[in-house]
Formats: sequence, C-alpha cells, structure tokens
Amino acid sequence: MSTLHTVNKSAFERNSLESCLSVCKANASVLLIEDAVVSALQNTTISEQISAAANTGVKFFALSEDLRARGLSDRRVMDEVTLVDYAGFVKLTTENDRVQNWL
Amino acid sequence: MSTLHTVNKSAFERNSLESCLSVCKANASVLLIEDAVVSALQNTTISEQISAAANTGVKFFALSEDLRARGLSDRRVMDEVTLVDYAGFVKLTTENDRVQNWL
Amino acid sequence: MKFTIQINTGPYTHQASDTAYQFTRAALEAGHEIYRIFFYHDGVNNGTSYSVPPQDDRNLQQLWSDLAEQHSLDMIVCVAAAQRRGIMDEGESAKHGKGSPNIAPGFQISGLGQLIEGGVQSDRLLVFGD
Amino acid sequence: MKFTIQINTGPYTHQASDTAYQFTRAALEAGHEIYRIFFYHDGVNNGTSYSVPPQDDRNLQQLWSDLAEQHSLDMIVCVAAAQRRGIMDEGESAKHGKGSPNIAPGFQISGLGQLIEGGVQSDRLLVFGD
Amino acid sequence: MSDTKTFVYINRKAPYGSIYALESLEVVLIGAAFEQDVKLVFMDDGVFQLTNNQDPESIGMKNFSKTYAALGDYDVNQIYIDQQSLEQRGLSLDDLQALVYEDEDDDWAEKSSIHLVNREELSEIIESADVLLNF
Amino acid sequence: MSDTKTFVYINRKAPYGSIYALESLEVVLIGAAFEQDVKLVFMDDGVFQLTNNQDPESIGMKNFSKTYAALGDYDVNQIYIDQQSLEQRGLSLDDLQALVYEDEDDDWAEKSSIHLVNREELSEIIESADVLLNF
Repeated sequence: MSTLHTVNKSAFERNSLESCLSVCKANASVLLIEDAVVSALQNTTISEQISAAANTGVKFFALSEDLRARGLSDRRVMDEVTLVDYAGFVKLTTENDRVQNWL
Repeated sequence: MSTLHTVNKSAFERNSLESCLSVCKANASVLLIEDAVVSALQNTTISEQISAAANTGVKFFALSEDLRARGLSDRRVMDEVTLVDYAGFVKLTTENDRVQNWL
Repeated sequence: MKFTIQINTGPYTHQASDTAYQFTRAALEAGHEIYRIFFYHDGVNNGTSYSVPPQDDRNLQQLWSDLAEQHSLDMIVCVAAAQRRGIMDEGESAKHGKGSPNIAPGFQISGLGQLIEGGVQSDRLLVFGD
Repeated sequence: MKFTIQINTGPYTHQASDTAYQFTRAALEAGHEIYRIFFYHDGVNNGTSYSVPPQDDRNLQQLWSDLAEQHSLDMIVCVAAAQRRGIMDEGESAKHGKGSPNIAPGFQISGLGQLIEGGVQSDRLLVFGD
Repeated sequence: MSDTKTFVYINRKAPYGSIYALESLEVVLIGAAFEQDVKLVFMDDGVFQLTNNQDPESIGMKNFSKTYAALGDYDVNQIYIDQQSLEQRGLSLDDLQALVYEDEDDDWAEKSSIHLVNREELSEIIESADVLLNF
Repeated sequence: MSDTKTFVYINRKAPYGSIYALESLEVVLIGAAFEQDVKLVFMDDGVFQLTNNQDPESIGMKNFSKTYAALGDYDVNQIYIDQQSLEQRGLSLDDLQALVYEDEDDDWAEKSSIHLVNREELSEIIESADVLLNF
C-alpha cells in the first residue's frame, strides 16, 4: 500500500511541501508539478529537506513539462528527483493506491 | 517618509510576512488583515519574528474584524500588535506615504 | 482504471485547469477511463461560453468542450458554486430571470453528490487547484 | 485623499473582494474620495450580473453595484481580463457574437491604462488579492 | 469492490479568508447521505476552523462554525486534529469546539469525536483513505 | 503635484503557475505610454520570471519571456533583482536573461538594465515609490 503525493506550489512560497514531507511514509512518492518544480533544484534552501526524505526511502518526481516551461533544465535538478512527463504522471497515479493532492 | 505594509496570508502558510519584514524600515507599519491575523497570536512559531521587528521600531497592527471573525479575541494577541478596525485601516493608509500590499 | 478529476480554479489565473486538462488527455491516451470531471469553487468558470481569450493564447473552455465531445466526458459544474459565480444553463437562467445561458457545450450543472459519487465509483480521485 | 483600489480575485473564493468593499465603505465614510476601482485578473468576475448567491449569504456583485450608485463610483473591469473570463457588456457581446450581456450595473469595461491613470491621479493605490 | 469507501477530508486553511472551510463542510454533509466511512483531518491553519466564538458578521459573512456541532448527528465522528499544528499556533484543545456524538453501540452514550494526533498517526489516516479530498 | 510619479512593480511569483508574471509585463508595457518613472523588482520566486530558455509550449502556453528584452526600448531600464532570492534558489545572474538598454545621454551606449540588490537596497526602492503594484 503506497500513496502518491502531489505538490503544486513552490516550497519557497508555501508550507505545502513541508506538510507533505511530515506525513510521508518511506514507500511514498512525491510528485512536484506546476510552480512546485522549482523545489527540485540543486543547492537551494530546500534541497536538504528533499535529500533527507529521499534517504528515508521517499521517492521524488518532477513534471518535466513544467520544468521546461520555466527554463529549468534537467541538469539543474537534484539527483534524488526523477523526471516524468504527463504519461509518467498518469502511471504514478495507477502504481500507487491513492493520491493526496496538497493544495 | 514611511510605508504601510499589508499582509493578508497566514505566516504559517506563506512567505509574504517574512519577505515583508526583511525589507521593513524602522518607521514602517505592518497591518495584518484577512487570514494574516493569525500571525498576531501569542506564543506561536511566528511571535519571535514579530517581537524582533517591533524591537527595531516597526509598528504592528491587526484588523479587529478579521480577528473576531476567526474567534481570536484581543486577549490572545501579542502586546506588540495594536488592533484597528476598518476606519483605523483607512487612517493608517493616510498617515503613511504609500502602501505596499504583499500578496 | 477509472478516474474522477476535481478542478477548483477558473481558467488562466492559475495553472490548475491546464494541468487537469493535460492530465486528462494523458490518461485517455493511456487507455484509462475518465468517469467524471467535477468543476468546483472558481473551477465552474471554466464552463463559460462567453470567454474570448487572445488569438495567440489557448482557449481553455474550448479545449474542455472539444475533449468532452471527442470522449463523451461527463463534465459537471457544481450548481451552488455556479449560481454564486454566474454560470447558467437554460433552466437556471429562466428560473433566476437572467439573460441567455452562458454555459459552454459539454458542461452540465449538477450537485455535490456527483463529486462524492465520483469518489465512490472511481479508482482514483485527483484534485487540481491553487 | 484620493484612492484607487485594485481587486484581483473574484467573489466568494477569496476574501479580497470583501475586504476591498469594507475598506472602500470605510474610506467613503471618513470623507475620502474613491477615484477609481479597477477589477483585474479574476477580479472581473465581481462584475457578473448572473450571480445568484444563497439567500442567507451576501451578494457581492449587488453590494458593489449599490455602492457605485450611491457614491457615483468609477468601477472599471479590465477588458482583456474580462474577455478571457467571459464578462461582456452590450458592445463586447455583439462584437464577439455572444448572448445577452452579463455585466452588472455600475461596472464599465475599459483598458489597463485606467489602472495606471488611477495610480497617477490618486494619492494612494491599494491592491487586494490572493 | 465494495461500495463503502473511506473518505478522508484534509482541511488546512483558516476560515473566512477563503471559501474552502465552508465548502468542505458542505461536501461532508452531502456526502453523509452516501454512507461512506468518513474521517476529517484538521491540520496547519485548518485548526482555526474549529475555534470557539467565531463572529464574522462585521465582515459580512455567515457564521457557519455552529454546523460542526451537528456532524455527530450525521455519523461523522472521526475527527482528527494535528497536535503539532495546534502547538505551533499557541493553541490547545480548550480553544476549540468540543464535538461529540452519541454512540449507538454503547447505549447512546455521549462521546468525543475529537482525536488529537501526531504526524505519524496522520500518515496512517492518509494511508487508510480510498479517497482524499483537500480543502 | 507633478504628474510624474515613481511606479515600483514588485514581482514575487514564478511564471506559468499563475498569470501574474504575464499580466505584470502587460501593465508595464501599457504604463510606458504614461511616461512615469518605472522600477521593476524581482524577488522571491519572481526571479524565475527571467530565466533563460523558457519553453511552455508543451503545457499549451505562450512563451512571453522574450518580451522582457524589449523593455529597454520602452525606457524601462531600472530592473532590480534580489540577490538573496537568487542565492536561496541556487541561481546566479548567469541563469537569467541579460537585459540591456541604449543610454541616450551617453551616445546610445548599450548598458545593462539589471541591478543586483540586497534587502537594504530593496527597502530604499520601496521607499522611493509613489505607487506600488504587486504581482
């Protein structure tokens, strides 16, 4: 049993990623979409939170279309974060048992 | 010359109060309205930021109508925060030289 | 799999309607079923037929209406939210003494029960909003 | 003093339109002049005449229309934002081949220049939004 | 597949600043007719939805907070409040409405619907959901 | 009262997630006709508005980022970028568009419109405003 969490707002602006991570289980997946893709960048004030959660077994994903829109190439994204496209987004929702959309 | 800053979102949820305080001058006024009134409560994880800014001379206000709506009585509000009603809100905009609305 | 999609924001101001649209297309392309799309809160504004966006921009209402036609989608606009925000079908418009209906093709007005029922009948429910 | 008020959100979902309304009333009561109210982004949705909120709730469009009439307020709806979101006066509706106009009394459609001009002519500009 | 599912409502926003708190309550009440298993979570600024003595009249809005007290009559009696969110905001359970229900399996004894939970327990509640609704 | 005022635009949100970045640019361009003193501030997630290589085609949106390069032609050449916001996001000026203008008082020499500022300097810019527009 596992949960897909989606976050759509920048962790620099809102508390939704932090709240999400505070209830994430080790087998959970977190998908960053819309403005939240900026939270996937390397060497930011957020990166450490993502690394720490990844070390406990949480899997991180970011929507490549939203990264590309904002001029943020794969090179800048943390190693812990896997890029997926919309087809991959759909696949994640089916591979997990439920979806929690942090709004 | 002085500036009135308004903040309308909870500091527990968004970064707008933090950004506001980072550019506030000693003679500035900060008015908390809408959901931001929750940032005026005593003994929270925010209170210290407000105390620190108040100690540098920043004046804090909160809209009493918005506090009352949310069941938050004056007793719970930090000593550093002065309550104003809508008439007081209008007065603050005229007593300062400009208004910066942090959205 | 069967999906129900809830959309909380209107078109253009926030990306949520765009994201929901792209997700819905991708789900259909992958062979899944979209059981229902429920437009709630400001999301009801996606269903206005009066929208005229700039020529060089996307027309979200049109995109939704076209997708609904191609895939026989069940697109519901929450009645209470629609009344608050001024989205009317023929019946609502007559009942409230307003002018021409402004609901776009493919959108139907119905109640919140449709959202719950979507949750009951679908394998996954996703919410897009601000 | 002269004020220009900008409103970025529609009615009901966010408090901004309520706050702007209460502020405007308080400013008028204190003897100030409201030079202009500019409805921008989703704020244009405040100007729909089709809104029918629940009987036990406030009717924001009506409150604005009444205030405009009592105080001869200049209430502008941004034309580009209104076109995207489906708010039409008679001229817009005819031009784009839509049905009856759905703009409420007291609201006028005009351009972004009115916002800048409001900033130039007023002593204070306030923005209410989400 | 059984037609009974677990619906978990996550409430994270203060009331009156946006319509979400009111609408969440609407969905819960409408949803009660579907006889699903319903759990309500109040976390982050959502804990302010349950404060005592709300009075939004002077901002022109309706006080819907009395309606929470009726939830027990609709068999909505699994209400989870995040302790950490309360503490961060200087609040305690005493600041919130006492929500109760009558337990039909226990001679209609009046019991509290409210459970104070930590983040670990919140994880479990989310994992127990078939459907998650966010407000 | 002179009819020339200082308009300061505060841009704090990432592009495409909301319409504010696009609309801010619209107001600035329309406002140019009014010949006011115009300053643009990019802080918090607003710094992402100026990233190179934006490509929103696959999310169905228009790439408006090329328009920033035209600001110099409209005499909008006071662009302030908050250094702390860049650093917090692992960005540097190299990641952003280089915006320039031709200085008519200096034989039309091409100069940078961009000024990297700290929060102290941002305070001064806000204090210099007659009108503040927030996006």
